[in-house]
Amino acid sequence: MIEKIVDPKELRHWDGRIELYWVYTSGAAGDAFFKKLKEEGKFIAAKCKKCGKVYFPPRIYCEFDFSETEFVEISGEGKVIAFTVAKLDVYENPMDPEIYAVIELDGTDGRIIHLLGEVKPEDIYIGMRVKPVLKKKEEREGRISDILYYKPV
Amino acid sequence: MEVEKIKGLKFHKKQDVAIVGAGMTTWKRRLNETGKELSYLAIKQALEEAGISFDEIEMVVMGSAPDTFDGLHMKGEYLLDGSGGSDRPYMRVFVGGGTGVFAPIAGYWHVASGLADVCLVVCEEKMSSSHPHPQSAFKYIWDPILERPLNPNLIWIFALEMRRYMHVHNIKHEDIALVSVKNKANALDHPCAQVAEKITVEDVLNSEPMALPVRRLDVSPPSDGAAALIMVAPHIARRLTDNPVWVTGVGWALDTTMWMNRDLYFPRYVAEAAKMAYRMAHITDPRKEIDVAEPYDPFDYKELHHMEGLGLAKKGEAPILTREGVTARDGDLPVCPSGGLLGVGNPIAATMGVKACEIYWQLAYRAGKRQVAKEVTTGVCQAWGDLMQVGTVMVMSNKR
Amino acid sequence: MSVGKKDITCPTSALGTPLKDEDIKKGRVTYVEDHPDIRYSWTAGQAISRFLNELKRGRIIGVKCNECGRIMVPPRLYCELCYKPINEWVYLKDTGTVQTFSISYIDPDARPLPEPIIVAVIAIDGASPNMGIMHILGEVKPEDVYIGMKVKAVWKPENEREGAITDIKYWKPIEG
Amino acid sequence: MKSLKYLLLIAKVGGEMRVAVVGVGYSGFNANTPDLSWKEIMYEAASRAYVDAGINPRKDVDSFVTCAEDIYEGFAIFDEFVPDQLGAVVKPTCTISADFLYGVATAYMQIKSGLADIAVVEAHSKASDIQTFGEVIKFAMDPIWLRRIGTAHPYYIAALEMSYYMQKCCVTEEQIAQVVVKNKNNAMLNPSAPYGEKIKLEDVMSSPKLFDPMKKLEIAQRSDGCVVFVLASEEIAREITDSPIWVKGVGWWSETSNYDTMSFMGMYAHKAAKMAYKLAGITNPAREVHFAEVDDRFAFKELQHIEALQLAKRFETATLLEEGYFDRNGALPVNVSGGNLGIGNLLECTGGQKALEVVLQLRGEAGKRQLKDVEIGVAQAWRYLPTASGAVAVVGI
Repeated sequence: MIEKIVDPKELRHWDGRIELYWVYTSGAAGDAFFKKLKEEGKFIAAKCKKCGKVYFPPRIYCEFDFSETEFVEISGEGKVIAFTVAKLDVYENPMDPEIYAVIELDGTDGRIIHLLGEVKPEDIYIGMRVKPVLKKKEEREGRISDILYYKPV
Repeated sequence: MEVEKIKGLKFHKKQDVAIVGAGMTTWKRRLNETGKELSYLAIKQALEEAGISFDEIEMVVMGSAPDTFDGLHMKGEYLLDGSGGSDRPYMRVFVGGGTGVFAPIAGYWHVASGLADVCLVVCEEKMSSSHPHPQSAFKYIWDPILERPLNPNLIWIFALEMRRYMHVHNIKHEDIALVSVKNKANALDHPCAQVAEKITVEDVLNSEPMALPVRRLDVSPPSDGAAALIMVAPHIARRLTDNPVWVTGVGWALDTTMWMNRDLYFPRYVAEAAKMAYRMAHITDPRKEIDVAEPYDPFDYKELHHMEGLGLAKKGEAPILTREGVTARDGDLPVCPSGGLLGVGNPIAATMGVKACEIYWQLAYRAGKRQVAKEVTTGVCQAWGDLMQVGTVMVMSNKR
Repeated sequence: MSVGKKDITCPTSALGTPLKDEDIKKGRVTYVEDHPDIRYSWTAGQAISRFLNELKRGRIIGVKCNECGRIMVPPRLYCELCYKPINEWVYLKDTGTVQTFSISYIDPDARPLPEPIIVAVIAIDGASPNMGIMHILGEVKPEDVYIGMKVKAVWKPENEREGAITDIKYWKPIEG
Repeated sequence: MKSLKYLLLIAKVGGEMRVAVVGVGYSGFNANTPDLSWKEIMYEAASRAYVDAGINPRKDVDSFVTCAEDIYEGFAIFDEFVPDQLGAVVKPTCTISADFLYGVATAYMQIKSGLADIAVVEAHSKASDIQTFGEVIKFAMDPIWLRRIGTAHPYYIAALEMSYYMQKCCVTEEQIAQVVVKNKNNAMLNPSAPYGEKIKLEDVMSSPKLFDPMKKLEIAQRSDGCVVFVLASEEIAREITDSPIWVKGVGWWSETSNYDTMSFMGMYAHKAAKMAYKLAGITNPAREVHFAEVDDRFAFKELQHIEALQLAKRFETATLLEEGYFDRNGALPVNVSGGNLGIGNLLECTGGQKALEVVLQLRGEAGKRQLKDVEIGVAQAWRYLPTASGAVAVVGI
């Protein structure tokens, strides 16, 4: 074997990054949802025409039987089924706490993961009823950030 | 070494593998559907053609090329539900551009090993997500220390290979351009085609230079799209159809990372992969025994290069076959009757739709307007990928 | 169910909704744009660290496999054909032969370049046949480049070198 | 309907040519590897595996399988950079975008379908090359529905799952902390476990709650390493080794990619294990399996996975853990190697470390942490955040 480098100063690293950016279209189901959210501030879910399961986030197919779905309107309200208080940012530095929750939406078999707001961490409980807080209509862009957070009902 | 002596690869498979259905979406520069939705549309069509219900699918193989296109790390996991992988064994295979034929090869071993009787193979690519340009994503296929600092474009490596190929065999650009003319015209009959058109050799030679000798019309476009195939065991095939198409041979090989350390004029990785597939399919003279071929054609010279690798033409003679019309749809050895990547589009892994799927449609006599003139029994499809490295080859036949 | 010969032609239909660039720009469809911050610091490892350090000193170094006798560049810890560890470092010349080349009119993002650049695979003198690296050619007109042309490295001044492949500015033809 | 067909299918496969592990090699595991590139650690591990198996990769191996994800490595097509260091130049070589155990499953299928007599599986982690791990994981999240909600580290997804799991299975924070205590102490006996620690329950309980209820010490830190296996068909294995270790069963399963249809209960591991047990002919895993190596990249995942592998009943797992049932000297040792909490998060090589430990234990080569009289072990790995997919291998003498 060739003699290895033993001096740590001779060992090299090469820094680099992925400089690309991406534009993701919301797709057939996403486009229908976000346009409705943007224009009317309303939520839709997708119901499987065969098994009747109601999906949220909506999609154009039922993932378990591959039949088509139809859109149904829902209130957007729901209840918390799991939550966490996060204190670490994406670069692993401390940050102001953010509360994330898994919210089961009424009238669907689906869930949404979003932030909770206008509530203290110690007041949150499993089963708490919450509703979405949307941006003002003129500020909405047709993406998930149009929902600012969920707050207790 | 004694290990070598005791080995005798006998291709002792558990069961034969048949293809009974295929489907694909349209291929366009940009589609509204998400990758999941595209996969779903292609699968729906394949299920319909096969006449099989979705619950009968036992395992799923996904083929998709770089994560940097769709813009998702672990892209396979993201595409899972639209690809029919929910609540099933699901695996993504990935050998760069070669994935288009490698995914069905993976489907083959899922069925041939006896672990699955019905395996769905789906390939998807959504290149339009990547910005500033889909080609930008290819910057990250280069070695980060030795090549990326030179700011390379993907086309470079093709241009370098094309130049070497032309130099060694003394081939003119005019002869190579004929491939582009043929494939783009063939694609006029493909309902999913993105860049089908009637062009002339002069159009190719006068098109905008990208990285000479490569010009705009020598290249296939970036596309969004998906394709699906259904592979089954013999007892299922018998139930579904009188005319299944059998997979008779598969082969794949990966050449060294150091592409700049070898002579680029001949694709030895394709030759090795073909050797494996032909040995398995008992093919000794591919030029005579193969009726229709779909070699990978992201660039026009690549079709010729790969024909030579597949043994369909002697080294340096593929351009002659093209000039004589042998490779036309009504010729003696139709090559890329689908229109290939040059005509239909190039959604990297999803090119399965014009490679493996097309050979299936041709051998099942379901290619419609694209059906080749001669009678067909055996076909070969091939894809290439990575940095001039991967050859993946699959031989199919409508006789068992 | 039996599907007879020739009664289905596929694909039966072309599914999917094509979009134009302006559909995105004008917001006719909803979309998300994302700029992730994905960074790495790749370990160069034993062989490439030495290679980069030698470039900084203005030298190209390769390795020799004692089994098959090949002299290889870029260097590596193992011979990939013999699958044996490499035993010897070998200094190579900073001259070479153009194996193949291309004249590029576009940058990595497919945008037109103001001036075309010439890229080549250069087989390094002193290494085994075909052992090349990819680099840029300079001080030559595109129409004058040919396969087999002898070239020499043009190095950055010593104080500007940082131990990178770009310490060689480009390769220029050897006169005569 | 599907499961019935499955039973028939498995019955058909049983009693045939088996697949054996005939050689293993590894490099690492370390928190950082500044002296070797990813290629060089692969070379180190692979050359050891070939010596262990007594084969020449250039002549004897029919197929090479690498398990890697592009963005973990920093490339667009990692497959390119694989063949040289494995001895795989111009040989059938491929990449599976999944964990090492999926690679074992692939090699298993290739051998069973006659495409290969000897196949090599490789996976590695060069996690120390990644500068922004949080962004890498975020990059795997659905860009439209989830990725840019909030600014927290994506570990929060695991914390949500933990919150759900704790209430469904009535598990306490102490019980989960106990996993950390067990594994970090086990790791003290493993010379290649960089995160071993002599630690007490109080230390874990007092570590900061970064993702309430998940604590800092319950998250596995990253490490580097590489594992290579040489697999062979029964015929070959009997010729080249006296002590083949059999791959009795493999299974892999995906639940879904969507957070709304995920079980949050490790259903992927349950179904994958079911598949592997059927292939291995195991009907009562809690009795027949002697020890297990499960994915514990978050402490609660170990409990979830023990349950999913049917090594204990749902509401008993945590109590049994507290009673020492899964300790090194317990009735059914789990993660004697130190697990990911002791060795580190090895990305796609996680399953490699698990399978490696099982093979070393079965061969009696596990040094100070050697278990007595073990014949069947299970290795299990999850595909990490944000997925619900995983694989299982049942390995035995």
